[in-house]
Amino acid sequence: MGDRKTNWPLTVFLLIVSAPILIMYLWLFIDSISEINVESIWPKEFTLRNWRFLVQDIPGHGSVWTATRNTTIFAASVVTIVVALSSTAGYALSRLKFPYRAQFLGFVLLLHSFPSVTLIISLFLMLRMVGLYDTLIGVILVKAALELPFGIWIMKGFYDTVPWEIEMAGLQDGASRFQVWHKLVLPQIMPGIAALAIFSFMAGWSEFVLPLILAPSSEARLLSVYLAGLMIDDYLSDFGLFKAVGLFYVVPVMIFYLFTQDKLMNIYGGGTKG
Amino acid sequence: MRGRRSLLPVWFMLPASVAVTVFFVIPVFMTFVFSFTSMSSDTGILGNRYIVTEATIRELTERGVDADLVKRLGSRVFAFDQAGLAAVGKSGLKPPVVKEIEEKLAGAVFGSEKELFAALKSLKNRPRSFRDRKAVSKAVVNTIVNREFRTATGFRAGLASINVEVDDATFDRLLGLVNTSWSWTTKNYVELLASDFTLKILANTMFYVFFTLIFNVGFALVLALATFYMPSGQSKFFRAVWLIPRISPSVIYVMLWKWFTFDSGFMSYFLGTFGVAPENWLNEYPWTFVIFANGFVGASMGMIIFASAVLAIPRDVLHAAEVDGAYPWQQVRRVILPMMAWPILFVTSYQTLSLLTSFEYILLLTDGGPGFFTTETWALNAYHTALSNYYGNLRYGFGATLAVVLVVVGIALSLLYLRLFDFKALVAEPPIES
Amino acid sequence: MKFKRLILAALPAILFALPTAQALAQAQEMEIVVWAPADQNERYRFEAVALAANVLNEELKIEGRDIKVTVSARSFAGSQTWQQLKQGFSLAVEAGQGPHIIVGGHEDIPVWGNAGLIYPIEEYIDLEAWPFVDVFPSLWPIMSWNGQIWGVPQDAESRPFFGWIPHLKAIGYSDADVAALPEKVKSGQYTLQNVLEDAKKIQDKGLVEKGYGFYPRATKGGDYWQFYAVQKGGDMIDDTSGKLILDKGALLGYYQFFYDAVFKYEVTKKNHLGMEWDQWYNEVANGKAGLWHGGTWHYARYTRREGLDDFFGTVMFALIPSGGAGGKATTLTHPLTYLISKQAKGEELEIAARLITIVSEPRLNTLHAIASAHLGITNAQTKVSQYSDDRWTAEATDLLKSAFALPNSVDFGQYDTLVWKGLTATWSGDLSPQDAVDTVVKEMAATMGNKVIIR
Amino acid sequence: MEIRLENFSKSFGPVKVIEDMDLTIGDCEMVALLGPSGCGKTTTLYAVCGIHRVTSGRIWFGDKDVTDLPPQKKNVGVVFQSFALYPHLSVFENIAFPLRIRKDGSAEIERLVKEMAGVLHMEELLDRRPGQLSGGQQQRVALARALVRQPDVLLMDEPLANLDAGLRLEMRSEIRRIQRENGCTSILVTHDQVEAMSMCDRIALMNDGKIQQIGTPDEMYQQPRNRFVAGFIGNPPISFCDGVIQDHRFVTEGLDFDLPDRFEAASITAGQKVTIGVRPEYVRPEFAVPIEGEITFVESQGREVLYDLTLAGGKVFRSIQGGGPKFKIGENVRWGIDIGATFFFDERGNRI
Repeated sequence: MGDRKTNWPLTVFLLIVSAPILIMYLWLFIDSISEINVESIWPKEFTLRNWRFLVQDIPGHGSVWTATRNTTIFAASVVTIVVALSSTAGYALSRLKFPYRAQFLGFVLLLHSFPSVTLIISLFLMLRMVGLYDTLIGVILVKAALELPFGIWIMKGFYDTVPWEIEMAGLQDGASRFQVWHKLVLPQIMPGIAALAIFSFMAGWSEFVLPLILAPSSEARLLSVYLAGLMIDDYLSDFGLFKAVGLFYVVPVMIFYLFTQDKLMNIYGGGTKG
Repeated sequence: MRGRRSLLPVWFMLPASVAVTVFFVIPVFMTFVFSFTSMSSDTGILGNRYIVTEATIRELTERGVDADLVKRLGSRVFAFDQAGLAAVGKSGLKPPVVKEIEEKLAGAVFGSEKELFAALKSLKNRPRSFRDRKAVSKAVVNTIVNREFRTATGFRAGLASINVEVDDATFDRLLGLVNTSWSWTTKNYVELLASDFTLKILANTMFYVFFTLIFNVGFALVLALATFYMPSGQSKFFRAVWLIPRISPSVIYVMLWKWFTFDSGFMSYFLGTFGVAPENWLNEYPWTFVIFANGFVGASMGMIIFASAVLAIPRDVLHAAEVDGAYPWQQVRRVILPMMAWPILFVTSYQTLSLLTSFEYILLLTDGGPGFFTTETWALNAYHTALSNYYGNLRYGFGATLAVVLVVVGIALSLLYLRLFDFKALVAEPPIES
Repeated sequence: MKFKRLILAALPAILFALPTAQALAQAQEMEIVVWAPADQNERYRFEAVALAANVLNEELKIEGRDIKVTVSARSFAGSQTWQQLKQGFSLAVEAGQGPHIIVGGHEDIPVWGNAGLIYPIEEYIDLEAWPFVDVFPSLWPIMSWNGQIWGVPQDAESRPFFGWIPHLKAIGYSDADVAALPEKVKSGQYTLQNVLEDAKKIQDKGLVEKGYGFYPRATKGGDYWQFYAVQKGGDMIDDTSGKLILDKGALLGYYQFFYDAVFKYEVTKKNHLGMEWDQWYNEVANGKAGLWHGGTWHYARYTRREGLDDFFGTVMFALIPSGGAGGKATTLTHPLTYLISKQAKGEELEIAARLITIVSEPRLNTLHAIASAHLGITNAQTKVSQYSDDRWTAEATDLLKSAFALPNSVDFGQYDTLVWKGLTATWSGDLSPQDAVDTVVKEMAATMGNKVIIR
Repeated sequence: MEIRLENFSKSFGPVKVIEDMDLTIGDCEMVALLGPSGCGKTTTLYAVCGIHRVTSGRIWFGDKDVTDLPPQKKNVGVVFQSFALYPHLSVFENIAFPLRIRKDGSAEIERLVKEMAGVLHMEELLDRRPGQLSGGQQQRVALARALVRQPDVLLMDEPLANLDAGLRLEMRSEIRRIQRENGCTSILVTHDQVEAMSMCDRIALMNDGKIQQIGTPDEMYQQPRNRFVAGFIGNPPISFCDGVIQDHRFVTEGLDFDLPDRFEAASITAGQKVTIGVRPEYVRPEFAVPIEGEITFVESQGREVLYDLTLAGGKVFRSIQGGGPKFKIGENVRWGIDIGATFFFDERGNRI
């Protein structure tokens, strides 16, 4: 509708309903760089003390950098698997002819409605069977598999939006089906890939339960556990520290988000095309 | 000549299919199977385990098993008979010790380990360490109590070692009673139907899903429409703001809500300036904030879909409405909303399913409280039952039952949802046939 | 050429043999894995095991045994992670990849014992010998299940009744009255009825806000069983049959007390349960509550984190007062315990047992007691100067003699959940105490059958 | 290269779209597949290029059976209705794509693309992205991409549908020029008869999955095989009128005339229901067989005027006449039709 003029009542209204989010995240930032004032919510004075965890270990909680590295590896592996497998399976479901295609798709949707956390015991048995219990690779595979139905569904939606004629043209130009997918179709759904990547990154980045139970003797402590440990430690009353660590935990995702913002807006765009 | 079927679908589907099958489909199926077992953390998961304990003996008596048999099963004697002495000889004790035992204790029988140890202490070349005394005890003990067997044959051999011979029927009965492992049962479903928690949790779940849905979908619409009528800079800003909760790790997001609703948090401070006494608002109005916290996260999804749906409405239609003199809100009511029926339906159905199975934010926010099951939803209850129970055991079987119920509801809703969305169109035959 | 080929063929064999030869040359390394729930100040739960390993290594050297023991620990702060890890433990042991030693709650014994995940420790450690012979006798039953002792206590604590002395004085207590109060509680002269009355007085004087007169634990917890246990007939387990007991009279007394606190005297908030612990600690440590109940380890929190400098001058502590005639004052203790998992086999089992023996030495155990404000486990410990010099541990240990523990039963979880449900229904005013008792009895009979003796 | 379809049939599941179609397109010839939407023309095109599998029958390129060849092996250039340019590639890369897939050397690619761009007059566009091009430019790129590897056959699916009117005219002759220059056998799928007539050597008019008639545009216009062809071809369209044969006469309400001499008694029997078709240029005052009625519609097209003449029985004949509007709506006139140029169709629509 072209560029509109500011509609002040509307803007003010949105500011009010968005206030909780704005306030919460603003204070997350403020409190992380100030002395916490017990009497009031207004900060007392500027300090970088809350960020000390970056340069020294908080006793009993290990190094934040180790946790960050572990979490990054974990999340990146999950992203790689989810994106790779969803982008192939999503393409097959959207574009290729094979038996039971509709059943596959219906099944993927049904799986989406399963509370995955109740699968722990079965997952344990499966991991043992394939010999991956108590390994980080096993947990990564499990996490990725649990994210896959969502990923496949979303990617299928994105592929559906690519015009068939582009593929037909590719075939006529002599490309094989694989070349068509790889050289012509994949570049069209980059926004979808970016969106799926950020959401599966998020899922991996904040995972908490699976590694604890399925790889219990793993030394790879994740950021989520690091933060939960800090927050629940009865004798660490440092709210400023929590907030700083919390911010540290959110920032990578935020940065990723800023770079992909426009594409992210499309995440569900694909999935809604009937 | 027809045989040019490509293998590409196979290569494209295989990795995802294998991963999903191994780590999702089979586990889902196993969960269904588990829902018919008494499996819990005190039964273990793998294999059988047969053991006669004090409690077993009491239970056998209660169940009217032959008193003589019970007595023999419960007996624990330390006998220096031939076999016992031979075992002592092979137990690795020093020869003088063995020799003295053979000389002084041959033929002796003790009714308890305490008496045995007392007798051992009277020897000159006595086994001095606890381990050595235990070695003697182990060599001469004649009992089945507290001995662990992993197989039925093992257990039968164990019975034979204390000279208990039973017929097959009695043996099978015994086997059932001394097995500490899980068994097949439909009790989980019976309990679910009989318990009055079920209704309470069901009501909670419906309440939660319904109101969160209204919040989600309502706010998503408001946001999508409001940002549509804004300069693009502003609309970008607001959309970004509403996506932040969605991309924050739940731990952080919930921590912020707690800070917001604390006695000493923002709300109390803010309302304090109007003279309202500080309160723990989360504790006071748990449902309100459970719904808010989930709603603020969920609204972003609908917002994105609705925003793109509004953009997809042909401009001519809106121009026409504008020319006809419709104010924005009239445009919304008369033109935009009717054209968005489909996306609204989609978001509603999709969110219903997601909300039904989600529990993470409630877990972190109220953990089902305050008080008893105040905000406990079905999925959260399944989590509590199967995964997190401070005291006592984790009831895997019952937790699986709860999950199965959720799956059944999920499947029913999905089928409805697929019908509404013309599943056939989603899987239209690909035109490229080569 | 042939020679070269021979070397190439032999190379893998040589490489393979190298580490083995090295191992033969050195002492055999044995890694003992310990899992423990521990906040920063509770780190001695696992660190003390490492210290014990140093002693053990010297002992092994003297015995001429070629073993070098190392301890690798995995600890988790906070109950959330710990609960997950407890499940991780069950699975890990079944998979043969668990720790050798785990620090659990005593209530874990029946669960893990029944699943065959842990050894009955009495078979591997001489509990008649030092230092176990000196352990407070009241702790052994708590370590027992099904006729065997499964673990040794790691620490002890109790959950006392607290009062804010300035408030007590303001309603007419003299210094001497305050000092005599714990004795009066113990002897049964001061009952829960008095608690309600005093709380009301404190509140009426405006010393605390409404609903702050009696300020119970913030969330669900075993502590609430204390108000059942102090009632007449408030037993939880039948020692001869090993079955759980639900005493209707005691249950009514328990529910009635909280009903009165919330609705009759209005000294407790109706929406108290489920509040934030941070807030709770802050309030009780700053005199915002009149009377309350907590745990011995709260001392560390009050004095270190909340800045309560003069603890003994401002806070009175005692047993939980009796529920009235026929009842007795008591307090709950919830000891943690060192358990040996089935992961430990052969020599590992022996080494784990010896480590646990050494770590239970008074001096080593005291490190944990002092650092975390928990209580010790042996009489001798009370004579270790670090322990006896600490006024809190020294005085609070006295409470332990009158303490009870939750029963070790596989069925406890279900039983506990039902009784808790009755309490919250009473607390919220949904049911009268009598109706709550009836409901709980009915549901328990229906779902648990003859696993519970209802009387 | 000659294209031959023999007994070609195509079904989608139970639905038969094309049945037993025979079509031969001569070397260097350009044939239009013309028909209303849903008639199966695009399906035929997709089968020829290999996107669709053939249900039964054979397709030949010259003397090579290409029925079961996948599209990649057919050397067919296709221009799609939406042009199907690859949005992430530059114009150069779009045109180069088939060559790159063929693994030509980069110098060769450079040469061929440049050459093709020259033919299509678009050298200056090579660095742009498809999104930055106008419709006509996109059309040229699509054409260039289809032709760059010298296909045996060029297929075009509604290539002009997405262009505006002026461009359409220009591209018509442009495409024809390029096709002639390249000399490749071509099939043009279109629903626009003007396009088909002006661009192609021959037209295959399709309906309901069958070819109704094949021929040059003139043949189609002058000698339609059936009522459908007569009705489809020609603008303004032909007028039909149902009647009955009585005594070697065509009779209907408001019209009654002797059958022309070419009908012998055997070919047409009394009582038979027939339909006549008269093109507008054969309804004029000067023709012999009289029709009387009221003028109900007048539309001036500048050089010519279009009238609707409604007979007493309600039958409508369309007439086109030169020389400005001479008649007004409501006027009763007595005109004539040219029996020699009138088509007769039997009940099944076949021309008699």
